[in-house]
Amino acid sequence: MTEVTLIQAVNQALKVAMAKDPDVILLGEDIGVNGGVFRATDGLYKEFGEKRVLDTPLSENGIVGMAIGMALQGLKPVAEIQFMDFIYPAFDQIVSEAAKFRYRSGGEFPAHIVLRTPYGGGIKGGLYHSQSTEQLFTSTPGIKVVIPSTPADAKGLLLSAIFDEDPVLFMEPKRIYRTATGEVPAGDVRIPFGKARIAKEGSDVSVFAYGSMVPQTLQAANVVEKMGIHAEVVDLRTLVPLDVDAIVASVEKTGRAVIVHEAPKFSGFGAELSATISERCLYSLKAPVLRITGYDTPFPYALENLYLPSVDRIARGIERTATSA
Amino acid sequence: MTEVTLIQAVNQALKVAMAKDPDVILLGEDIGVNGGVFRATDGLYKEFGEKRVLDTPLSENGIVGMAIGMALQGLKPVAEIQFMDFIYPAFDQIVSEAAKFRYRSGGEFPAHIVLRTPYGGGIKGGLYHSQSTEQLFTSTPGIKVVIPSTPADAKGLLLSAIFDEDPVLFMEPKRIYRTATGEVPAGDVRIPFGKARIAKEGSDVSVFAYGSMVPQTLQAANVVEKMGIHAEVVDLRTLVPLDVDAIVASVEKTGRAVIVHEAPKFSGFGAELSATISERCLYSLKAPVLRITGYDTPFPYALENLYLPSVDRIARGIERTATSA
Amino acid sequence: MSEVGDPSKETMLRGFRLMVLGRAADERGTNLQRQGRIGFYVPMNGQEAAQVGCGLALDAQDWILPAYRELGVALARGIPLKTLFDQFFGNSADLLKGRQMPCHYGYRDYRYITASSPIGTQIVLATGIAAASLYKGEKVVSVPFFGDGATSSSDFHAGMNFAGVYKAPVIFFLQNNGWAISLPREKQTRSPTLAEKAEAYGFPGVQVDGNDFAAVYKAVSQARARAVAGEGPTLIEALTFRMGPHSTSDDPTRYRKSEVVASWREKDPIDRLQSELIAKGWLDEAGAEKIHEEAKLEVQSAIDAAEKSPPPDPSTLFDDVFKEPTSLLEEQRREFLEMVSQGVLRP
Amino acid sequence: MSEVGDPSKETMLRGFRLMVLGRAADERGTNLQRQGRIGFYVPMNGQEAAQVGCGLALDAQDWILPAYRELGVALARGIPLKTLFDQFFGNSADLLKGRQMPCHYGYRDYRYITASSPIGTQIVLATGIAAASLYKGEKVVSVPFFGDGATSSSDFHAGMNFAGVYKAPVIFFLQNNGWAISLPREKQTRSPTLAEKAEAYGFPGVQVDGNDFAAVYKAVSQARARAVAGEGPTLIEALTFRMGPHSTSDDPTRYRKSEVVASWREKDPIDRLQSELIAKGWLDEAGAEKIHEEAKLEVQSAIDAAEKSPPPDPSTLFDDVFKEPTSLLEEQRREFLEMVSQGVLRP
Ligand SMILES: Cc1ncc(C[n+]2csc(CCOP(=O)(O)OP(=O)(O)O)c2C)c(N)n1
Ligand SMILES: Cc1ncc(C[n+]2csc(CCOP(=O)(O)OP(=O)(O)O)c2C)c(N)n1
Ligand SMILES: [Mg+2]
Ligand SMILES: [Mg+2]
Repeated sequence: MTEVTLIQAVNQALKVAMAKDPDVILLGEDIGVNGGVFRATDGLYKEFGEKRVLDTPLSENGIVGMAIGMALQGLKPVAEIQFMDFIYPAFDQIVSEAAKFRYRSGGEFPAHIVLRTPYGGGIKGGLYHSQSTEQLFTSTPGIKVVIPSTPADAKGLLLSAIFDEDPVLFMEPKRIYRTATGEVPAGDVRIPFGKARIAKEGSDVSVFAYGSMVPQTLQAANVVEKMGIHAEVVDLRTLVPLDVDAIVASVEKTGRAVIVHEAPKFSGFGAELSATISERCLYSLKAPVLRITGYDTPFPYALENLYLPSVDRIARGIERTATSA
Repeated sequence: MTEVTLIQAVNQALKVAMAKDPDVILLGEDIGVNGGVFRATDGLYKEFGEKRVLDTPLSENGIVGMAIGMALQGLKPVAEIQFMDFIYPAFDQIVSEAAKFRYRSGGEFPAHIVLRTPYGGGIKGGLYHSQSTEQLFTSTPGIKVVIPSTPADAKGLLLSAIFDEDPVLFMEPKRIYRTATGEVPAGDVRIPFGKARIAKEGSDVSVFAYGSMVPQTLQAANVVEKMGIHAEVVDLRTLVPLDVDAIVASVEKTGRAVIVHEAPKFSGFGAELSATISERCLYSLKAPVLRITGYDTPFPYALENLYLPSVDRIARGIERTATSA
Repeated sequence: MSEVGDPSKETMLRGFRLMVLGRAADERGTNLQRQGRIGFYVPMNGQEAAQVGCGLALDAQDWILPAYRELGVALARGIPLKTLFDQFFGNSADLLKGRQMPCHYGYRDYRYITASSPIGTQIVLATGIAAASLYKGEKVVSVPFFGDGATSSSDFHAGMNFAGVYKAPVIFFLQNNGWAISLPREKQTRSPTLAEKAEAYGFPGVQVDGNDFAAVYKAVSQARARAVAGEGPTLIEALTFRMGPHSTSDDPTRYRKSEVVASWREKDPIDRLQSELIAKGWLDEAGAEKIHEEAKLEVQSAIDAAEKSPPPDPSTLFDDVFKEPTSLLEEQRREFLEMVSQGVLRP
Repeated sequence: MSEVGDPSKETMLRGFRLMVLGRAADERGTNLQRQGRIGFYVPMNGQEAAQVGCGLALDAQDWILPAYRELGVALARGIPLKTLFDQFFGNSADLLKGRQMPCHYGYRDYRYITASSPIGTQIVLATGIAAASLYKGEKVVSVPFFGDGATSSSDFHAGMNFAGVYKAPVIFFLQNNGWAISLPREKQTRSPTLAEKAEAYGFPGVQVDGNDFAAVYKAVSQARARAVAGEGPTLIEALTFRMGPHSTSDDPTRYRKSEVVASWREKDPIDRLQSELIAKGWLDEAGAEKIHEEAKLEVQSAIDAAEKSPPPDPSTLFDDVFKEPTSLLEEQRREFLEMVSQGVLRP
């Protein structure tokens, strides 16, 4: 095992899956000759050829519709949407077709596809290269939503996604593509869906995060640790399916909960987490659940650092929640 | 004042606005010669002509894009999306353009449009003629979301929407298009956004609903009334902007809250309501907030009546919440 | 699949029987809705030649991606009538488990993809299937069915473009029936023909008389031969007419003149094929009459059989969201079944 | 706007100056990004003739809907250089209030719509603007700018189709620069030319040498005359080449050969126009040199001025979501400003 970055782990997972199963095929804009604008598919075109790594025309509904069609014919396509901000032209194919195919056909036609897409801010991408809209998909029954925060999770969860028979949206935290590094097991080692990861144990307050907010939250936990506050940091890993048991268990233990995500607060995924916690753990809660999120505005450019939950803002929120009445 | 149905009230609002302001223009599929598949625009083509009531080709991104373009040139377009289930091809135009135009242009280019669309179940419409996906839009900063439940609200809120300078999604509860009847003031009488309506006063438990779930909830409130439970029914009317003050005031009074909507529970709009209530009223809550919603599946056909919150199911939920510890 | 080019006598007779059967089933579909026995119906009346002609020119291994009006194609594929009526009733025997409005059926054994309602989506799915067939080396085509209205959809543009780029074996089968609900073809697009839209994607488009069974058969069989030979996709515009309403929710008298409808009645595809067969001496009046009668009986017995099945079991509501239900879905199912058993929830 | 048809001497000279100014500004845009002084840049290098030629053939009241590479159009419109650099810096003087990545500027006074990043969306917006102009009786056109890649987008299909149907006064100005990031034009679509895609929508498409200032001017001015005369839209495919990377994030050596780039360098639009002007005797070498020098100075002073403005005020973060902020937004703003004042939030 050697240290790799998160994006290298993505690349490895694709390579392992392709080597193992000829039905795994990649498609997307600039993923072939160019190796992807973030280089997630670097080297794969050379290794597997143009029949398995398809450079597509500029049409996201084309990409997703093609992928679903390929899946209907028995392949296991992995499509890349260059930025999550550009997934919307494919929205109809995702919610009307992919997410509903198995159900509407009584199980006859599952849509076995993976949609990989870099999401989130922190790269000076402004309104259209920074969004984090997991909520659009978590609220759509029939599609799984996966967001890794470490190289090992990226590889293991992506491998699970590729061989999972349901449609999976695989959101990659591009901000930490190269800064998150770690060891990754060789070969086809998968991480199951629906199992949260305790990134740091603690007893005073539970903090739930995913993707690029996990490293921020861990840093914040270290800040409050110095004040004597022991925060438990839970990395959710998969939003659908959600590990409700792990969430409830942690809050029952600590009696306090903080949620961190990049997306706007109003009607964001944090609302489901907050509601779930308050509804299920009301009698254990010693303080109101706190959501630390992006603001309810489009994603800004110049003021991005003020918009995104920062280590200081998260630390302040954890501290307040841990110490309130 | 005479009794009209909800859809007649929609028709009246359009007529009043068009007569008053030549910049108000309608566009959509089958809205002209045919008067709309639900007859919302009945008679308007005849009265105002083909230049003001545009039958469009079958393309929702075309319809919404056209509407935004018209607004940029100073018109006040009101576009119809035939069923909410068919809004997804226009999703990119709605979230990337309409919702972000004012912000991204520093206020130079607002997108003054209304998107009217019938939503919801109860008409045996199955997966693709029944959806209620308000949370896709409530979670997108920059677009207002309005859902009337009575003829008077339909007219007054639609008039506000047409003259509001922000993009407005106006969701019409098609299930009660013809069953909701009532008096409606003549002329250009508007109802402001962001003000919930107390549909029934009560002291034991607060029930929040909107659109077609309001009549269901009122019936359920009558059922529990007979058991001596006084439920307060709050019709939210506009989800964005949300009348948080009214919600908090009601829950502070009753100490108990139930939320009713048609959409699936997980990550639905009810999550925001539940989270808001628990976060802001934790110390007043005598029981966990309850969400009574559609299930986390695509919308069914044969089993629709089991899927949608029924009067009995709502009554049971209100009763349990009102009487729990 | 049979011959490439002109249909044989056998194919013509088979086509005639299927068209008559389709008409009979279709009329009952509308009636069942009017009687309140099913919830909705989408008539194909008038489009039988286009649909059956196309269906018979394909191979059993080809992939069908219908819109919602393709009863003739389903029958040409051999899907049993009872399967279709089970779906119309949304009963427990329905392959779709009662999950969709009538006319949205599908059947994997027949490579007939379960329909959805949004217009156009199947067009790009067809290109994906075809690309996969190419990759796997299967010599089959994909055939999306759609209308004049669907040519305005985003997925028409994407499906056509990708098929051109990858030379995917797709036959884009467009039934131009003159209307998209109330919008006449002339207002859908200003292109003189719909067939020529194919040129924008670098492959041929052909127009064919959609009420002429043999002409449709020939065009499709030739497009199929081209596609499996690796020469890429074809767009076929079959000119036809929807004789009835758009669906049982529609009132076409609001937007079109009865004279136009009457003029198309003169071109009825079944009458026309019947006359042709009689003229060729391949059929006589009595034989035709018998086919019509048998069709009605066959339809009746399918309806009788389908109407016997009870509605779907409530607990199936939670199946097939995912391959395995999540724990949250199982939790919902438990609460739901409790309410069903307590009578709180009633169908 | 000036003459319809061939450009006058005055227009040619004006065009030359603008192209030179654009090149100078564009080179500095890239340099500023390389130096870390701005965050991102999208060079137009090589496409000056197409952009300025088109821009000058339009009227001040016409509507411009750029993609993100249209510096030449912005200058032809008369948008001040400082306005552009303010946007690149995302400073407090930026009309966009620092909300977007560089190159996404807009300016209502110039009827220049603020750009967004998603490819193709502006194409259908242009049709909507044009339909509104028709309705209002304004004799103006809308001009969406887009690339070869954008022809695959859904909004290209919708925008073209609606424009055809409503005979909207739109000039669809397509700069075919050979590439959509790494995808060559030949893999974007199989249609032999992009111009002919217009036929699928029932209106003319013309191909023009996009590196020939006068040819572009002529084609656009004629399309404009057609449009305002009520004859409907035109698609213009300007054949050109992107000399630099797609953006400062791109490395074109990964996907294209230097020989191809070199061959296009021979066709440089500025060199070409300069030679033409000299050949016509409308300019001499010294005059040209002076124009180049002045351009550099003008750009430098715009940068100097723009770099003086501080970043946007934090509280502006919450403006312009809606015309009036909601109470929830005001609540967020209050908490936010508290954290800013306490130093919890730092830029
Ligand atoms: C995306 C979408 N928009 C609108 C509708 C509503 N709708 C159903 S059928 C139809 C017209 C389709 O016309 P066409 O493609 O010509 O097929 P036909 O019904 O004539 O067979 C419309 C507008 C829909 N189903 N999907
Ligand atoms: C909907 C969408 N998908 C993908 C992208 C990423 N992207 C930005 S520019 C581009 C290529 C555009 O090519 P073209 O239209 O030819 O314009 P050019 O850059 O050559 O001027 C791509 C794929 C995007 N911005 N929007
Ligand atoms: Mg039609
Ligand atoms: Mg290009």
